[in-house]
Amino acid sequence: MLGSGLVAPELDTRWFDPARLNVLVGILLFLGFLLINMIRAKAKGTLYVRPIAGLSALDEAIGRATEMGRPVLYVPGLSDMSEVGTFAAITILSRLARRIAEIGAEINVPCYDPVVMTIMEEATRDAYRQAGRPDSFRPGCVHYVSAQQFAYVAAVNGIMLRDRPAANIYMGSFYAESLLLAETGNTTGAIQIAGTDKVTQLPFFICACDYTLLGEELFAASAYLGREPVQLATIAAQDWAKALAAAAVLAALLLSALGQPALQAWLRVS
Amino acid sequence: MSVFETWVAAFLTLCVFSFLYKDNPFYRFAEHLFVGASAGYLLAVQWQDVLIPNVWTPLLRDHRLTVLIPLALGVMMLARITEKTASISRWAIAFYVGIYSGVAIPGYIQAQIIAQLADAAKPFPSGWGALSAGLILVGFLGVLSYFFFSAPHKGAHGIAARIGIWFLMVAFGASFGYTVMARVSLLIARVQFLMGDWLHLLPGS
Amino acid sequence: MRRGPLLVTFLSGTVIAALFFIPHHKAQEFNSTLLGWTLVVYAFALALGSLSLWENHARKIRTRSEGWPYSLVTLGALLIVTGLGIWKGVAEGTPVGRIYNSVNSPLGSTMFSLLAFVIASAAFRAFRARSPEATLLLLTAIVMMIGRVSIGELMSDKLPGITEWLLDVPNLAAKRAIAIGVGLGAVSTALKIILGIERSYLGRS
Amino acid sequence: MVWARRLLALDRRIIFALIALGVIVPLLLPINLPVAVSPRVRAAFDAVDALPAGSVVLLSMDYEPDTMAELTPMSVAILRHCFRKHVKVAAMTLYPAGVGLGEQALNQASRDERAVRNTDYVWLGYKSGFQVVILGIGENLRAIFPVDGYGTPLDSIPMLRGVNSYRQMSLVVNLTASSAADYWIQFAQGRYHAPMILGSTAVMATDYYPYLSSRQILGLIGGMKGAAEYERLIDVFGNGRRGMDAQSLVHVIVVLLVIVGNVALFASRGWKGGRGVGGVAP
Repeated sequence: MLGSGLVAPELDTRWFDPARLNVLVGILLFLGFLLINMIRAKAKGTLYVRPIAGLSALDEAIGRATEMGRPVLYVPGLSDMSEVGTFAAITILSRLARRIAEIGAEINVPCYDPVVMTIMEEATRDAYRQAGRPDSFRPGCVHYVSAQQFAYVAAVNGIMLRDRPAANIYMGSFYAESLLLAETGNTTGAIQIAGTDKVTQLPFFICACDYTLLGEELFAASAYLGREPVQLATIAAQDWAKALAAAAVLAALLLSALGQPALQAWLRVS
Repeated sequence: MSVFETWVAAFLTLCVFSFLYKDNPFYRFAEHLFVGASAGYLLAVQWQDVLIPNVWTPLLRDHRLTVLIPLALGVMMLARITEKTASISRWAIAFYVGIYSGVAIPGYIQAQIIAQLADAAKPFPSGWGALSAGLILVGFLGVLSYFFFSAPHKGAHGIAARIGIWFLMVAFGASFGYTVMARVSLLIARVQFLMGDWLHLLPGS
Repeated sequence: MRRGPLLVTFLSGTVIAALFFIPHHKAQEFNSTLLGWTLVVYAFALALGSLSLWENHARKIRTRSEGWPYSLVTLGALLIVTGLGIWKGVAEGTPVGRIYNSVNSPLGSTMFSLLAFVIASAAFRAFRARSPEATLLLLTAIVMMIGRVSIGELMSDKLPGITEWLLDVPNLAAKRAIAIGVGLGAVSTALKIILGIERSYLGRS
Repeated sequence: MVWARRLLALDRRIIFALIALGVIVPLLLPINLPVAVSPRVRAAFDAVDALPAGSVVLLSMDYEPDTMAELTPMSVAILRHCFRKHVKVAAMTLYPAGVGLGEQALNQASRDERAVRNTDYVWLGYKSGFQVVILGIGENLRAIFPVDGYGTPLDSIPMLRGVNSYRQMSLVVNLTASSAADYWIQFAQGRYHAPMILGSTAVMATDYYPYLSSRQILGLIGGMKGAAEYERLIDVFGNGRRGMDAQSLVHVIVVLLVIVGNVALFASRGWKGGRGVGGVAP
């Protein structure tokens, strides 16, 4: 967690850090899983992925917004580009925006991070283009609010109370603001769907939203919505890795019980 | 804080609290003020803490030409101002996205996967501790199987996932209950500000 | 047109991921240089963002849409704070420092403290024993809430121990599994981006 | 069951009003509920209590206004304890917005215990850069803080005569809501072996239990509750205990609300029906 690089007494001249070998092996293993599953998926044409509660609700939410003639509010939270959850939020937005453009609903995306704003704007604009309705794209629908946490909350709460969106969709990285946003949204009667990889905020979304994508489901959802075999292959690769992780823990425990702590020692983080 | 500043802060505090009753012009004013003031503050901070020391000074005083690279990337970002040149910004975005994806890969594997596995693989303590450690292992495997997407929640996998859901529920209930205290502390601080610093109603204020 | 940016993402991503494994001081220097460049790109993006904020509120004023006078507040605050901050700095004691202490800081902490209220209303509405799982969630939350405060200690001296056990055992088990799942999801997403499988960030879904 | 339906749809504002009362009333009229002391806070108290009169403690108050409710009562309690024991305190902060808070805690504690600035305590003020400052104090305090927070050169402050690094300090106390704690533990304790106690927000506290068992920190004070426990140990009734009354009351209100909600639910349609919580299937 802490870099002690600044205070190193002498300059490091090594070209590889052996203590980080386990990380390298982890990456290579995962890359291998990914390639194998991509080949599998190409050969089969598809891969089974169990239904994820909340994803089907996205369509329902957009449909309702169109019927009611009210906008869909897409809240990426405090997502910035150093959080991978943000990439999932971008992908989900681009798929969602395309559906919204197709059925002629309106979308509003208030952003906390200016870089995320530029990327989300480009993704949304392109989604409208692909849906064949570039003229329906409303400039300013993806907009920057403030990169100060609670100023962002104040503004998004205001949007919810005054524009009365039919659906509030929260995707990405959320911190303490999660419950404030979701509770305000709850009072307006909007359908609320959330997804975050921030474990600490999950209980609050679960309590205040209609559907919540838990942790990893956020990433799975972004792949799932694509429905392309290559995307589904990544979900399968993650499953393989989870199975391996469980097996590694069990094996390490068993081995150290038998007096062989080597595997456990190898897992140690430097 | 001076008396004037205390009164300003107290007024704005009350504006925000008025939101609890319902949306009203005071809250709306505070909200708009907050957005403008914070966006302006952050912009000024970027100017003072990034653009001056990381671009301006090294370029003009130290003549370090490598600074031109990030400067060029930054200017490409600004190309989004008009739609005609907007596509130029893709180069800057591509660089930015690449850097953070690249940082994430080893970072997540180390901090979130291997560190957790290392902790999970620690030998069981003796006595009652072993029971808790066993329960942690069962819960860990259960929740992991809940997140298994390639197979439906049926049979043995279904049972494991069910156990996983129970653990998830307990964990969520515990974090929720645990957080209440921290949130109430925040409110206590604001009430102490209003009743103490502003109105001097509290003992010792 | 998008092939070039994709290559930039691939190169910057793989280079910075590789640097994680190279402790050589030159490599680490380069690592921080690359990260430093992203800071500059961010600063320009923030300027772009502030323009977006300006444009949005200016549009409201131009079209006299509902509540447009509030937009004047936002624009005024944005202009004043940005101007003063660039001119006089943002440190403690400067005009912007004082504005921060009497406007941004109380507004932020009061917004934050609203959580004490909404956490109560969320608990009232959501903690209903509609299913065995929901019952488990609400019981854990109740034990947790009571066990952390003095009144719980008065009721039973075992309660604080139970709350710590809930945090250290079932909560840890669930969080550990979620962390590993999230880590894997993050790594695969980042890999998809570097390998060019996922390109929605360049506007190509 | 009209009453039950009505209760289930209770206006949020009634809940808000109850919470507001739950905080305001105990602050004005303290109930003074007893506080049980945890071994972690007891250990922190013992570490300070064991210091001989005249020894010097470094107190770094690394927090900003958003977490002052939890950490200021801790600062005041520890300062008062030190002053009573005639232990001298060198106080500082690593946060620019912590300057006012640090001074406020010092003023309150010194007024309560009649401690004198520059004799019983010194306010070093703020310096930026966690790593640089914490490591710097290990080598040469005067290089990091040539003057105190009011511009007085350290050499002309009687209390600091002969004190220039952790070696001359008996204890380091860090009160923080951030990763500053990691730096203090890693550098002040790890590198310079300064004995250390830590005070943190309640949310952070559990992350630091491992450091207690490894004895890298001698004691741990977590959140407002920890501050209240410390106040009880030094037998004062400060903002920590006052806050804990409010905490207890609000927690009880929330639990009662949940119970009432469930009784109403049962009365209106029995325990059956409805779907699970959030997107998780029942």
